[in-house]
Amino acid sequence: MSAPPAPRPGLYYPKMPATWWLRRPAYLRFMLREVSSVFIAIFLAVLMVQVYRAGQGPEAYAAFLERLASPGWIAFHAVALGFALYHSVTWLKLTAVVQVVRLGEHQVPPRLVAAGAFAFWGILSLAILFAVLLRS
Amino acid sequence: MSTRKTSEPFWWGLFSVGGVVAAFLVPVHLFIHGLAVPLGWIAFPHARMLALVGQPLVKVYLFVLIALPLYHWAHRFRFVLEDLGLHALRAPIAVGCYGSAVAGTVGTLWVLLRL
Amino acid sequence: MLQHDVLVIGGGGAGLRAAIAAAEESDRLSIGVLSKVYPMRSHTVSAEGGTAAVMRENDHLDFHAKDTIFGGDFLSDQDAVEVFVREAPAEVIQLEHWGCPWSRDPDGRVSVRPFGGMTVNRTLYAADKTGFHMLHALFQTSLKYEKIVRYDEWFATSLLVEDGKVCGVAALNLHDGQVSPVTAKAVIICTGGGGRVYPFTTNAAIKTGDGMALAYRAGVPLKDMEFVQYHPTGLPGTGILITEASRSEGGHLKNKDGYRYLQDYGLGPPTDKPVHRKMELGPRDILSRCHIQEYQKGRTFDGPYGHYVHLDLRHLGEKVIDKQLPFVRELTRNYVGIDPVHEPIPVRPVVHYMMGGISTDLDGATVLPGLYAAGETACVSINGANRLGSNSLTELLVFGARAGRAAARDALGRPPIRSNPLAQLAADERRRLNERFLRADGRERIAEIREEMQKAMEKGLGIYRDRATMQETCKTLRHLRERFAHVGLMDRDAVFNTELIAALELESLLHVAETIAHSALAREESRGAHTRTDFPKRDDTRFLKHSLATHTPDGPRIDYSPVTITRWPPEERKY
Amino acid sequence: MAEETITLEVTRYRPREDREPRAQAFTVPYRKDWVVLDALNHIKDRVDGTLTYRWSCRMGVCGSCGMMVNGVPKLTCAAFLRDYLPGPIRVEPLAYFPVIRDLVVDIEDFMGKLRRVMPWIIRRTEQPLTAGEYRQTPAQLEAYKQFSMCINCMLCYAACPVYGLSPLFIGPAAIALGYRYNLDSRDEGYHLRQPILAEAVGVWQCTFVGECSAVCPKGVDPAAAIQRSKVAGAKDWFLSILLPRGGRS
Repeated sequence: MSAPPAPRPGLYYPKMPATWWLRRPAYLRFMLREVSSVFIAIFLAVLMVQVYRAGQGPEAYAAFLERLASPGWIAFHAVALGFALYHSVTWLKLTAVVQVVRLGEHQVPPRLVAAGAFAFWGILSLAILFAVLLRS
Repeated sequence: MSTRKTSEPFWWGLFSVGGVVAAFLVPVHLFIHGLAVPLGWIAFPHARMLALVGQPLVKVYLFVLIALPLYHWAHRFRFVLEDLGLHALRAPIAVGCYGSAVAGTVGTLWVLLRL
Repeated sequence: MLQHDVLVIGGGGAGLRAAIAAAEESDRLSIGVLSKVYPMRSHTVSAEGGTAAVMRENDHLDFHAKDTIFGGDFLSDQDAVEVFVREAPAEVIQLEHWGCPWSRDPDGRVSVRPFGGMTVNRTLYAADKTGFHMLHALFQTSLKYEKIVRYDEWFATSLLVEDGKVCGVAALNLHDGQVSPVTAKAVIICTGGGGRVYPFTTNAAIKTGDGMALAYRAGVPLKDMEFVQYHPTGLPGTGILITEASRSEGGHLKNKDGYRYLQDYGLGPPTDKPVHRKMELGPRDILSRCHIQEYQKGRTFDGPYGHYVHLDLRHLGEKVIDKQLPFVRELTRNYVGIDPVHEPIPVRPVVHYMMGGISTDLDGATVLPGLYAAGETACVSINGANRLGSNSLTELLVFGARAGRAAARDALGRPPIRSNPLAQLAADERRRLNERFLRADGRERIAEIREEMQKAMEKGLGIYRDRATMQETCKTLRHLRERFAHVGLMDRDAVFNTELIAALELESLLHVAETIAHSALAREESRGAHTRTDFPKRDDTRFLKHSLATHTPDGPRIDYSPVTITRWPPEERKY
Repeated sequence: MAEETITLEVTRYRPREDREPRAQAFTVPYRKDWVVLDALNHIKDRVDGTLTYRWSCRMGVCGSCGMMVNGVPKLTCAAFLRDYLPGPIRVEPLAYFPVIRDLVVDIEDFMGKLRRVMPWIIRRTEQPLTAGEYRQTPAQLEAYKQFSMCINCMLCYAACPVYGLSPLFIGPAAIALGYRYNLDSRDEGYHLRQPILAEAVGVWQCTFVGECSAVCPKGVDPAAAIQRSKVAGAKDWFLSILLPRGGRS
């Protein structure tokens, strides 16, 4: 890595405030997208604890579920679900742009690739839900 | 190849895979475990839970579902901190974030294997 | 001191081609490229339609030569044209090897399209952004050569001449306002034309004839300056170019009755598919005159920016337009809110190109030892009295490369430059700029003089010309030159003083305008783009010769030199 | 009859006198077919000759006249006054670049980076010109064409917060142009160019904000070029781990 270019006299070097992401709606949307990962990670940690509690026996498991039913956790999960959906939508849209899909000589238009990804996501989610419902 | 070795591609690779897993699988699980079960829309008694996670394939599935998106989080959170102006702390931030993801991976493995 | 063996002034197509040619001529040479804008901003970027070269079995070098000479109304030097057509194919292939994204046939060969005045499909193209792609391919390729040193945003204010030889330039660095000598054993001027002497032009703001004026002030004659090409299809108001390729792809020119009027002027019969040299594929000078005649007959539209006709592309369909003419669609949508897929485009003739320029030989050498020129700024001359579309991009490749090689060889044979006298010359130039512009307290405004000059040029030196109006324009120009002596600048800052640049550019423009006006006044005939209502016929007895404008304190002196005829004796030019 | 007018708030910065840029308001005639650049030219020609900015072609292809218009990077020759009614319109130098004077920014950093990504055709053996052109099918042309449309106008850098935060980042346009040559069927320089694109300050810095592509006036989509280069870089990396001596030479 080379050293940063030395500032030259006479030029004005603009500064970047820590709040730069509030300056434009697109930047804010970007920040929210990035922050979605935090909510997802917290949920997964909770899920891990849930599995752990299940291993400790029915009482521990039930107590844990009860804790999750508290308004605070419900609110958190509701918000987290919003973020998770936002992540999925942005991720699938961007992946379609990044991943070039070819059919013979021609590139499949990214819109079509995205549509395919969304369809797959929907089917997969329904399948998981269905599997859980059937078992319960 | 004369490329200067950087570990970025490795972490980015894990981030990408984690992002895919998170995009496809997390919303529905979040709905089930975060809302539907606690609110009683779906019953998910202990016995079923235990029976489920006892299956090796389900263990693998849970490992993928929980561990991989942690790298997705680590990568993004690392850059969020940098974006918020913590540029000077780049190295410790990276170690902290990816280190947490690795710890989470080990933890997940430990929980799943103990069952 | 900044020293090079070869110094190229101008970083457009010709300049970059010359720099690369010089770099490849010998490892021992140091090459400078000095330009008032970053190279990729140069006006080559705006060329759209294509570049001509004999590429296919059905074509022949002689066909290309004949078309060019015929199109130029027999004022081209035929030895130059023969060199031009012979070296053109290798040059366009070279550019292909350097990564230019030429449009392709299904078999992978570069595609060729028809163009105005050509008898065969020989115009290579990159959709309708040919100049853009050529310029960027040349610029990006030039980055490969470490010995090419660039002076971006430096303005050459005068040639340094010692013992009758060019030894470099004095140049103003825009970033700090310093004037420094940049020495070189050979200098190549590649600064493009000066279409900005007119108010209504396809030319970019930077096209102010600086290189022409640089050479002219140093005593080098400007050749055939009266020949100014109007492009028949520019957007009213802005003058944005709508490429000739839109007609070679099959577009139609229609008057306000929806009638393809070109058939009334000997260019018929009208056909659905384009036919070489017929109708819309006639040469630019003739098409521009037809427009004016339609206007005089009251058959053009009338808009806020004057008369116009329609360029109709609708029958080509969206697919063809998007593949072959995407830039036309982008431009008309962005700038006039018209989608050519659904609506005809309003167009009118607009100043586009200068056939004349710094008089050079086949190697780009001028009469001043050590000074070379290539591209639109030069007159070799291959374009004669009217340039055929798509010959100019080829010209900058062929003669840019030739000038680069010749200058490199010249530099290798010259002893080191003595720098002391040059530092003195540069100091004089620094003083001149300071006293003339930065410390002067004149009252005249740059923009006012520029606008009056442009108005006078449009009036007297437009598509149709006559003695009385041209004399009036000459008088106005002389008067403007006097006013310019009292120009005053508001901006006295050293850093990035664009007003100072505008003043220097205006100085160039006034010189160029005078050479155009005086050369045109002296040529008492009609030939190619020079059409006189008082002398409507071509006169080979008196004027089968090049005009040469030489600088004197009282304005340009006009002399003549013979036209080189090799194998194509003059004949009547009929399409 | 009172003439319709519109106000421009233009950033001024004189390096010798000012410590910081400041805004100056100019009221100019409003014409519905005027672009922001026309208004600036009006000011320079008739009001204040010291106003400093770059421009040239006025047809959106030379890339000179990029500025921030109401906070968004734009080619001012293509930004119509009528789209910003009733004003005022904020005109500022391109964000994240050092300012030389008024609306003129320093782009030397980009010029250096452009050279670093080797934007030229690299061949193991050069075919002689007499053998004619390299054959390239329309589909092979299509594969890279989009990325060859960059006019170096710098709008993408001015939209990229990553560049603002970390000026070492190679940045959207330079990466897109390097990628363009990697995709060119005539080129054999991937092994030289890709390692530069895949340096730590290369593609890995990008967090895919995506604004570079959103503001690009030529539809280049540098963000896609960067992400695809990441995919290639990650593939190379894992291959070099699996096959330390083999893989791509």
